[in-house]
Amino acid sequence: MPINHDHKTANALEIQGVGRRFGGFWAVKDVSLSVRPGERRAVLGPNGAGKTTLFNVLTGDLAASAGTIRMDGADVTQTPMHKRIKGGLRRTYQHAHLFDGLTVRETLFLAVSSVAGGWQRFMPLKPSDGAIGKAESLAQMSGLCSDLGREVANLSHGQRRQLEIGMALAENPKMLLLDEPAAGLSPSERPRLAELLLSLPKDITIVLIEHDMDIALRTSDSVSVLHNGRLLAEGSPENIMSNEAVHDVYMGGAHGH
Amino acid sequence: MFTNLKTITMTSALALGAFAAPASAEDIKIGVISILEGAFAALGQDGIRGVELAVAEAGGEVAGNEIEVIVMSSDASPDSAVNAARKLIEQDGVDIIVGPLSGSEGLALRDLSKSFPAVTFLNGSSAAQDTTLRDASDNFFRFGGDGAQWMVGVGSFAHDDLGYEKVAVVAEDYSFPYTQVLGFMTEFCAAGGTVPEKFWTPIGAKDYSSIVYSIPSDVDAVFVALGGADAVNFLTQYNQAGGDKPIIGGSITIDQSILDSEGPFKQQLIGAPAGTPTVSDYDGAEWKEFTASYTGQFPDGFSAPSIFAHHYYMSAHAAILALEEVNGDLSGDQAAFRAALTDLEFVTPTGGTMRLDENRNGIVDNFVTEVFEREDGTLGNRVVKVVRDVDQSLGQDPAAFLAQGPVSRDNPSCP
Amino acid sequence: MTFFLIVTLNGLTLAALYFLAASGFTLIFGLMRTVNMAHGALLLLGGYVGFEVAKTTGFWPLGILGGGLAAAFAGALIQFGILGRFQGDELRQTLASIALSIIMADLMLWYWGGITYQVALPDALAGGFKLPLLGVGYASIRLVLIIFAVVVGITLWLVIAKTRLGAIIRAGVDDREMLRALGFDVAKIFIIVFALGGLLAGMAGVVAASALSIAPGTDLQFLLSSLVVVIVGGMGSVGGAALGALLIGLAEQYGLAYAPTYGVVFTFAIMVFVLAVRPQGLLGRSET
Amino acid sequence: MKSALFLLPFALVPFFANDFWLVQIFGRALILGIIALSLTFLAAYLGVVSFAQATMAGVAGYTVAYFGPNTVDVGREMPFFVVLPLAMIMATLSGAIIGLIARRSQGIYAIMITLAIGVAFFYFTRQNYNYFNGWTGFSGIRAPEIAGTSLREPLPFYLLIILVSALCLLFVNGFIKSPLGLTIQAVRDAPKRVLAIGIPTTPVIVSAYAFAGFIAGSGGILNVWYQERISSFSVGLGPIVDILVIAVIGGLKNPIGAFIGALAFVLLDTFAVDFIDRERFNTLIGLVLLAIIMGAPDGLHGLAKSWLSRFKKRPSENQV
Repeated sequence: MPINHDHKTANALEIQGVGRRFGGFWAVKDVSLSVRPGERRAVLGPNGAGKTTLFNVLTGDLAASAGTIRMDGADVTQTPMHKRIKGGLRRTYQHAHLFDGLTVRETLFLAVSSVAGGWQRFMPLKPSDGAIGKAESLAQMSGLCSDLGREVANLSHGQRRQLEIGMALAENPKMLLLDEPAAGLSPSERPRLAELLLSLPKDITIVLIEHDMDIALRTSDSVSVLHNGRLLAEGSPENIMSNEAVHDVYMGGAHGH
Repeated sequence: MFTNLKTITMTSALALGAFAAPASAEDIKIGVISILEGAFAALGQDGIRGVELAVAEAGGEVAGNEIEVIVMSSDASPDSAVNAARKLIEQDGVDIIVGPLSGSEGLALRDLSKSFPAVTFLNGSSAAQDTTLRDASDNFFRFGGDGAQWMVGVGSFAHDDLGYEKVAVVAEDYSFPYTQVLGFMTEFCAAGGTVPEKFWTPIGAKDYSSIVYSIPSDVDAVFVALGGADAVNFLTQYNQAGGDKPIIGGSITIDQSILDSEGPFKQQLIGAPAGTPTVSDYDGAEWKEFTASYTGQFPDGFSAPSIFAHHYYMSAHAAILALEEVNGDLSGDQAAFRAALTDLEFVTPTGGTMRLDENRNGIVDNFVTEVFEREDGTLGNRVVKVVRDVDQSLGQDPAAFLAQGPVSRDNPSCP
Repeated sequence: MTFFLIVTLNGLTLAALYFLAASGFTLIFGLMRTVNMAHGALLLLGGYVGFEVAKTTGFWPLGILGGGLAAAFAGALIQFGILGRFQGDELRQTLASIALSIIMADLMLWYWGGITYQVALPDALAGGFKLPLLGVGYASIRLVLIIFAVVVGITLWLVIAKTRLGAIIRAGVDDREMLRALGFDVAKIFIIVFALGGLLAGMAGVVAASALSIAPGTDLQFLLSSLVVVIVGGMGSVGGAALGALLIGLAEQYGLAYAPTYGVVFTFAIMVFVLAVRPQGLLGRSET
Repeated sequence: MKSALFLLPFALVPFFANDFWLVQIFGRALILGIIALSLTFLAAYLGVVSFAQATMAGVAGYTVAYFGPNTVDVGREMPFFVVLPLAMIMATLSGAIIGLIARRSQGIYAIMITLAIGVAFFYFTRQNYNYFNGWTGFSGIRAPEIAGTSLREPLPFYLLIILVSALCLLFVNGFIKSPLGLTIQAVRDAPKRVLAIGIPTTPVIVSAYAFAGFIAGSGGILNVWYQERISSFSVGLGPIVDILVIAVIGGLKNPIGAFIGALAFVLLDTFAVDFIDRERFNTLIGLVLLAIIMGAPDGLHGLAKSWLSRFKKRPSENQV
């Protein structure tokens, strides 16, 4: 399914009545959202609120049980994952799924060249095609310049997060879905991650799930709060901070951590 | 021992020292290939006894040259027989190979023998027809005959003496049973009998019950060419299903191990004819002597030599006789030895005269046997007919016999 | 028509045997994810021991029990002594069980020789009887075999559905980590289940030695048939083993009756078809 | 490059060995090593243990037998320069088809499924006479003469085996650094992530199996020339398990392991009968296998590596 690129009229992301059911249980129900191009949106909510399920539905990891998903104005509800990726969507995972057997350079190279597409990806590498160069500039962007030759299995936790983001940046994505990028990071690694997020090009739309309120509020323009699979509130970080309902269900839970 | 092996693996330099095969010039080395693993192990072991018996009878030497016997095991697959033979030839430096046991292995060694013209191959008990009939090899000798020769006498006995006109065939789906069926049908069809249906079953089939019910009800008897467990399974199930047709057996179908197993099917076998080149309790004088020699040499062997001991013995015995004739001279690519083998005539343990045809295949004696009940209630096989001088063309003109084409599922046919 | 019904009946008896052999295999696989390649060897061991016991005591049911217990003991020993050491490393377990099957087959060949064994049946079961309606003879032992398989199947179902051990097994099939988290002695449970799988295999061996016969090579035949039954029916599911055994048993008999040369290939055609359409097997859960 | 140097000692064998050691031991070991290499490749880089490698080799072997000179009445003869590429294509294709069937299976499931496919092929060759000549199979298969040199002669044949082994090792080592090779390893580590960067995994898995089929096919052609025959036995449970045993005792983590394992296996297979009461050597083989599985999880290659590193403690070993 071709995806239209009509930036002027369309929202980057427009979902309507989206739901996902597991057996009789709706993990996400009747969620509608719209995200402008270039917007930084944080999705908050306590554990089990359906945030990751929503992400999985957006990327195509899971099929939506109800509703429609539009990206750049095009309906992608039935589009398989790798085609959405070609259309400019990238994601990271909560539990870093990385290629432990490869080096950082190889990983970023794959991220770059895979999106280049077609049967070329099954052809031998041409040294001239610049993919390696692109991979190295991604490493620069994600702060992994000095670790290009290291095996991914040997990276620190924070570096794995950086690599995740680096991979997601390959081939100029339009939209990034970041699933808890700060999870498991030490306090000293967190500010560095926030810096990295802030330094990303402004034309990329970012949707971010985050538990770390500080990072979430510092890096986002607007916030949506999920609770029990439904959308509870939406607004600017300040509004959300002062929202009674959010305080009751979420902030209370968050302080328990 | 395992430590040794690891050392060889790890340091190839050490292994290089082991390359030169130790050989003493005076010895005559006989390599034996038999199946010493899996289901045939007990039978394969008896084949080895046959060779050891022949060597022992010769006092372990020929014209002052000591005979050294080197044994290799195969696993019934042609590949393993070829590997065993190559090891015996190239590493152990044997002059003569005796073996193998089964049909496909025999064809494989026949092919291999063409690549080693300096070694003489004497077949063990393998009985595929084409091993010597088609594409024969100059240095491959078979004294024991093939699976079709082993059925000679049965077809005419079934038709003329027992009065069977219509017989169904149940046999395993590979070359040896094909050959046996050919041996039976050649005579039976020529005598005017018909075989309306042949059931080829995969080897190792467990459950024959559906075949049992497929056997036409208007046949006079069932010819069964199955071996070992397959035969026991079929006969049991045939009996349990109420099958009441008389049975005619192939050479390995009604052997003593099946007669000794338990089950009501046994009653049905009484009177069943079969063809075989070896009858354990044959009462010919030469056979009794042979049996005494066997049991004396191998107290832990079978109570009488099996078909395998008999056939391996004949090959080794023939080799020793020919060696004696040439005083152990194996020079000139064994030319004199082979000429002696080709012209050899000797009395076999079954009392016949063994000699070879122009394809170096034995002209053998064959027995038609019949299952009978001994006085103690156990079953045995007794000889009803001896057919002497059976050649590979089964008494037909060799050219006409060849023209009938290679044996297969559909050849021969007389529905 | 009569012929078709007879062949169907034959298919059912063969299915009963396949189910007995495959149920232990699938049980072990379901809980431990161990592909026990020595399962066929356990079955053969049970058959041999059952033969000896039945011959010594002259009592056939005791033979079944003895064969089952011997294989159960051997199974427990295998899990306790060898496979249990690599719990979680399924590849090494599989490879170790291959080595074990080679050793066991060779030792059994040593002790029992290469000949064919049949367990003598009680007189009441030894022969055949006339089937009502169809008017042809049929082997009594084959009907007993079907009944035996149904009884074992129901017992197994009751054990899994109603007992504490069954509850543990069911929980473990879903999530093995949970068992550990709940404080069960997982190593002990695995040994028990391995013994149970061995018991089923051993009894199947004695039954196979009664209805058909056993000899070296029987171990591989039943290992392969169990493998196919379990792949078709769904790995780890006892109900799947029953369904798979039914399909394979019937297919094999129809094949043997109507197209003997390719009968075996039909069996595998079913398997490949199932794999292509429903890789987890008919009643299996998805792998992920 | 470095790993192909490992074959250097093999290249020296002709200076010392008689024909038996040259072809029966080292030649056969290298041939089995090539087939096992295809398994090691799948295990090390796709993370799947396959039982179907003898099957893929068998497909190539049967193609050579059917279209080459043989002494049975089946097949049609074609020139070897047509037959060889055809055999490689068939083997690669068979790998791809097996990969397609097993694409969704990993770990223990893949083991069962590939084993079942291998056994199905075995039964089919045993029953089919039109293409596989059933039980008996093909015999009298001869390696061709190229430029006046008969490949049936021990030395030229051995040199060819060495050459193919080295090429296969180089292929594998080159392939795993190619974009597709990297993707295969990525699928091993995190298949979902591969989807997330926009690569459908099925073609990757299928191409890994196809590549394994290509390697196994090279070994299969050499094997059929070595045996000068092929039959249902050559693709039966025995050879299937042998290939697995070779790969495992050699070590599944490094392509070289396949050749180490093959040499150990061939020595054991040939000489075990001389060491122990000849009737019990299957027990011996089983015990050796069990000991290696239990004592050396990374096989002989892993064992040798840890011994070596104990002797010379060089810190900078991770530069590969």
